[in-house]
Amino acid sequence: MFKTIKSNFATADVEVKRQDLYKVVIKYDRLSALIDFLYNNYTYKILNAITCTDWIEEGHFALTYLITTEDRSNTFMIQTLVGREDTKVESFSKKFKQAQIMERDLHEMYGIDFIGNDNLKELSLENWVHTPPLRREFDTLEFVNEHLTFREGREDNVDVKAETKRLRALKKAQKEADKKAKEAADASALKENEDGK
Amino acid sequence: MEEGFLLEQKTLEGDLNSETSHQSSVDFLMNWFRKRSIFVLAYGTGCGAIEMPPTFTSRYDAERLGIRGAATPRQADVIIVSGYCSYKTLRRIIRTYEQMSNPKYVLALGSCTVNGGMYWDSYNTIKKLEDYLPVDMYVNGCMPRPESILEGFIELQKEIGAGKASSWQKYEENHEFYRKNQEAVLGEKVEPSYEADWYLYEGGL
Amino acid sequence: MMINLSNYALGHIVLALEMSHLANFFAVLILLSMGTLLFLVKNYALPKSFYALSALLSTSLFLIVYAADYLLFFIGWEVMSITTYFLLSFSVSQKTLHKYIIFAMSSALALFIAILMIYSTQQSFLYSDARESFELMGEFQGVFFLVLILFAIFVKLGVIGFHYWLVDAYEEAHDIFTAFLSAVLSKMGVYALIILVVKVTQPMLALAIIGVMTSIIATFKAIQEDSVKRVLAYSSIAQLGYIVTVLGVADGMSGALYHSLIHTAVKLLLFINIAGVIYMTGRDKFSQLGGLIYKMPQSFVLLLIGIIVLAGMPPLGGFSSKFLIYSALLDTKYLLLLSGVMFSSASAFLYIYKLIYGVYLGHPSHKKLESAKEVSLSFLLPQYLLAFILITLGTFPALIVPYINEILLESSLTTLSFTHAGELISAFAQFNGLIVMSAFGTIFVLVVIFFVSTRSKAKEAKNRFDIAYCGEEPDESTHLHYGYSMGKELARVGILRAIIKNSSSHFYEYLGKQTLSFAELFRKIYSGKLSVNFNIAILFLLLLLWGSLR
Amino acid sequence: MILLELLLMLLVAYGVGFLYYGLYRNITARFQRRFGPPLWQSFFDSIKFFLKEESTSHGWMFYLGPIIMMSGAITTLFFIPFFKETTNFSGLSSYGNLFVVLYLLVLGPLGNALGVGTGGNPFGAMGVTRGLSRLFALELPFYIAVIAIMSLSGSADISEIAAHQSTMYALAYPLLFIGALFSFIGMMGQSPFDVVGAPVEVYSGPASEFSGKFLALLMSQSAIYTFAKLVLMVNLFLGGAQGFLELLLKTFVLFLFVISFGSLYGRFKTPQSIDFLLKVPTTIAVIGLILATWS
Repeated sequence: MFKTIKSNFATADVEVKRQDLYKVVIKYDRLSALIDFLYNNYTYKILNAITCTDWIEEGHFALTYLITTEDRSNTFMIQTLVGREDTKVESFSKKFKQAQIMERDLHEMYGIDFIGNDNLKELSLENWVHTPPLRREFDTLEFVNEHLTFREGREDNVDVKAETKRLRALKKAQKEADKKAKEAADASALKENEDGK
Repeated sequence: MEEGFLLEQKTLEGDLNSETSHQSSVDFLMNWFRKRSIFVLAYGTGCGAIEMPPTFTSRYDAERLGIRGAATPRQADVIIVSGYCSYKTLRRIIRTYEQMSNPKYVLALGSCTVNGGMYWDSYNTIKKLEDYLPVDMYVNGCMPRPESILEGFIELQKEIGAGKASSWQKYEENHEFYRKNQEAVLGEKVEPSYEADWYLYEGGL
Repeated sequence: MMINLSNYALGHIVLALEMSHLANFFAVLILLSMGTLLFLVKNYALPKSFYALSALLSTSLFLIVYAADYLLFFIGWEVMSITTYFLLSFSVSQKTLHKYIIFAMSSALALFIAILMIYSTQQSFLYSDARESFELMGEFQGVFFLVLILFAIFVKLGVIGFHYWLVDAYEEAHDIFTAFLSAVLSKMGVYALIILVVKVTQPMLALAIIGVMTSIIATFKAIQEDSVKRVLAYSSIAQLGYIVTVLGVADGMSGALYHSLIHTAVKLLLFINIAGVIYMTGRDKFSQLGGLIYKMPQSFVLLLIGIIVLAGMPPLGGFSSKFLIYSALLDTKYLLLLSGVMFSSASAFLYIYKLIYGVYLGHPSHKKLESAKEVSLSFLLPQYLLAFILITLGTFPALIVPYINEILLESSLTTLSFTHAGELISAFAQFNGLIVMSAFGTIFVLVVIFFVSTRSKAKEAKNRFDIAYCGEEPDESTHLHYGYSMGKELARVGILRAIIKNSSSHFYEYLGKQTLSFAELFRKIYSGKLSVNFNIAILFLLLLLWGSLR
Repeated sequence: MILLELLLMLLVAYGVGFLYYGLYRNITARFQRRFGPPLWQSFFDSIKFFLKEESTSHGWMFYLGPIIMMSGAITTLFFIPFFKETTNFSGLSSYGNLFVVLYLLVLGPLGNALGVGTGGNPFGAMGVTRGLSRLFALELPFYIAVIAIMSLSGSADISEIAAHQSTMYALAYPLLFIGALFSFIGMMGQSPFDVVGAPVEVYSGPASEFSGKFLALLMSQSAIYTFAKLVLMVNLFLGGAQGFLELLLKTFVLFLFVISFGSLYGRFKTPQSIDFLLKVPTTIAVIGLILATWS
């Protein structure tokens, strides 16, 4: 199988991630062919998920399709890179019914247009007119400050990560101090015992 | 029945009845009935809903204070906004609140309703519930335990008994303010578009 | 009191017309139906032949009712069947017409054989000799006679198993004619049952059992239907089942007559009402109607009265007749049959609620219904008249007891006792309709006054979508009308599935197929080849020759 | 005089009905190891709903629903005599009979069903449909038992049936009583036949659109209906009563049984309950009927 994939989909390189998980990175124009190939020639009939990762620095989205065999013994992870602006991707909702709602979700969260999906209505956000919220150029804090009012009294908010770090360090120091004190106490107790004898 | 439990019940009920106020006897009686019987809408809006089942079932038994669940907004007196409140939920909460019949009260549960809580920088969660709905009683915590919820209820009951809990009047009087805020986060139009005079309408037999 | 209208001797055959109280009772039912249905006629553009045929039909009905001998009765019966066929043919599909004519003709054939059988014993067609003739028949002949007669009548009544033609015909017939079919033609079946069976033989338990089965099965069939007229058709069958039941027991005549009157009135009311709805909206399915209450409030109230009567609820007339039926069954100790009747009557609530919910309550299932208007006075007037009759019979249930008593006396049956019009006294118990009505009415008014004067205000919902719907906001596209699926889940109950799913149509289709294949066998003989035909002709000639030589 | 008596009957039914409801909630609470609400909690609830400032209506038929139901409840009550062998507190029962009462018991709910239908809430209509689907199966064993009783007593008059029992029918004909008892549990809206108003499934069913005073009226009529049904059952099967004490005792025993049964069992789905009722209680009742009237 790997050979066929390598020869037929020249750009692809199959990586065995786990015994039941293969990964292949492929150019977008061969994606549909590969999925068809796996669907028709093997028992990869279940679409588990379509996920999207926003690589803003590299300027593209990584779409990952997880398709599984009928007996659920093996999963193929097919990754493909698509552009970030005005993304148009072919829909798989005709082949896999469950793709419909996954694509709808991605459309809502990333603004990816799936051609051939008949219902791309927003799923959990209603009347959303701003940047799709999971794109990384969307700054939630800025949005919140702009659109929502805070109750007074949250201004003393500290940076949570730094605060956690500080607290952890404090805790660690305390723990070590405790340990030392305990060791010292143990040693003195031992000494006393020996003295007692 | 244990000693301690009866004692607790006695304390709670005593607490409930301790309020003496300066109302006319008719008002006092009416408020007394309202305070003794509270139907709570069983509508879990957020993660805090998980604290409601223990409150209403055998362990904490809210029914001994006259508090029980109602399935539909038509029958409910109190809506509990339990925890964080996303826009999508908010729309349903408003709809439900407007379908409840007066007098009606709002009990807000958890930090998220107070100031956004751990969702303080989330793009689709409101931060201050009182901008959108009039709140009678906040119960703080993340999440508040059933004891706190019961205590919140008893405080609410006290206010009802004293005739002080009147958030629904506030909602009617400041309807434009609330509707403006609601529309700011929910988009153009809040369906169904009740006009303010909807509340002044007196029809029927 | 019997008035001999005419006696005409034809050789030794005597033909007679006679005016008895029983005949008058049924004549009144015919007149009531014709009188009320005439109001409707001007709303429809009916062909002229419709009127002519209707006139012929009513003539035949009066002939049936006033005939005092089997021959005239049979002539009337036949004319009725044929004119019904032509009247149906205006709007009914070819298949249904075929069903009808096959059933009507076989029923006529059976009736004719039975009549000849009764004639052959005493050479008389007169009703007055019938009882004696029947007793003179042998046991086997007697049973055969009864089977034939009952077959003929059951087809007309649409007793379950013989209702194959009825439901389709009711559904497809013209709205006016459906009302007439249900109100009058089925009553002719009841009249025939009284004249030809009940007056001739002893009370038959088998008849009662058939009646109960009919009412139960028809009720469950009605629950499943989506078409309003089909539900009413099955309901007719079920109501006639009660009449058949009570005619099968001794002393059941009073209940049967009372119920005939109530059923005629209520079915007229319901069919006229539904005709009005169909006239206004052009729709006749529950799944396509709904939400008409505030568009057609008067029709709604009239249908409400109709269904309360149909359900047999106490303050209105339906209870009076049900009460007589129950008392008769209780008195004769047919307790299981009584349970069956009451069971069927309780099951009827479901389709009765569907009838009013599916049409008037809930939400309109189509935008077109929003523009419906109240029907014209020509629809409303007859309904008001019928509703008035039904309410009066509920308040004064014993109002017609003197007349029924005359009929019972005439048939030398035990009469009902009568004190005053408000109190209906049966053999078993009595109830005072006046008190029930006035108690309920007074309490109702008091509750209304109390309710209106309570402190709490009531505000009208802004629009019909302002309903508690789990926080969601339904709109035009949300399917909110529940009329269609009402009662569907009964098919999931093991015992009831057998009733609901099985259908007599399978049997008749099987019968039809067998007949066709049998005919095919004969057709094969005439294969169309000249040589074969020639051989057959030769064979036939030889046979003739052989026959004539012997 | 009769008016005063009727008023007294109504007051007794109203008070005792609500008392029993309070007891019901308390006893169920104890079954569930809870403390339970005050005894008069249901009464408080209904008064509170009357005192609500407003309620939502959907037109005049929506008004009539609860009103018809209340009228039905009161009328039913008046046609059931409280005591046997006396005309005191017999209400209007001499003008009616058992058939009238059996039908009046359904008249109120059917009227209410019309109000529910007008409300336009599909959950309400769903609840009503479930109720009506269940109704005929529910009534069948009860009808069979009642018919047998009428035949045995030779009368359809309730007070005569009550007076006719030298030993109570429940003891003399236990099978009939058991058959009728299953129906009675359903009529009282107890598990396992309480699918009509299942709050988690159909949004509290028929009552889902009623608010404020509509709901208050429904609660009040439910209290009256409860008492009326209990008295009817006592008259038919438990030999009637001669004084208030006996009446309260007998109704309470019956009520206690019903609610204990109800709080111990889960809920049947509609087809399940129809199936069960048509099979088990009906068979029991039919056998009871045959045994009772064999001779």
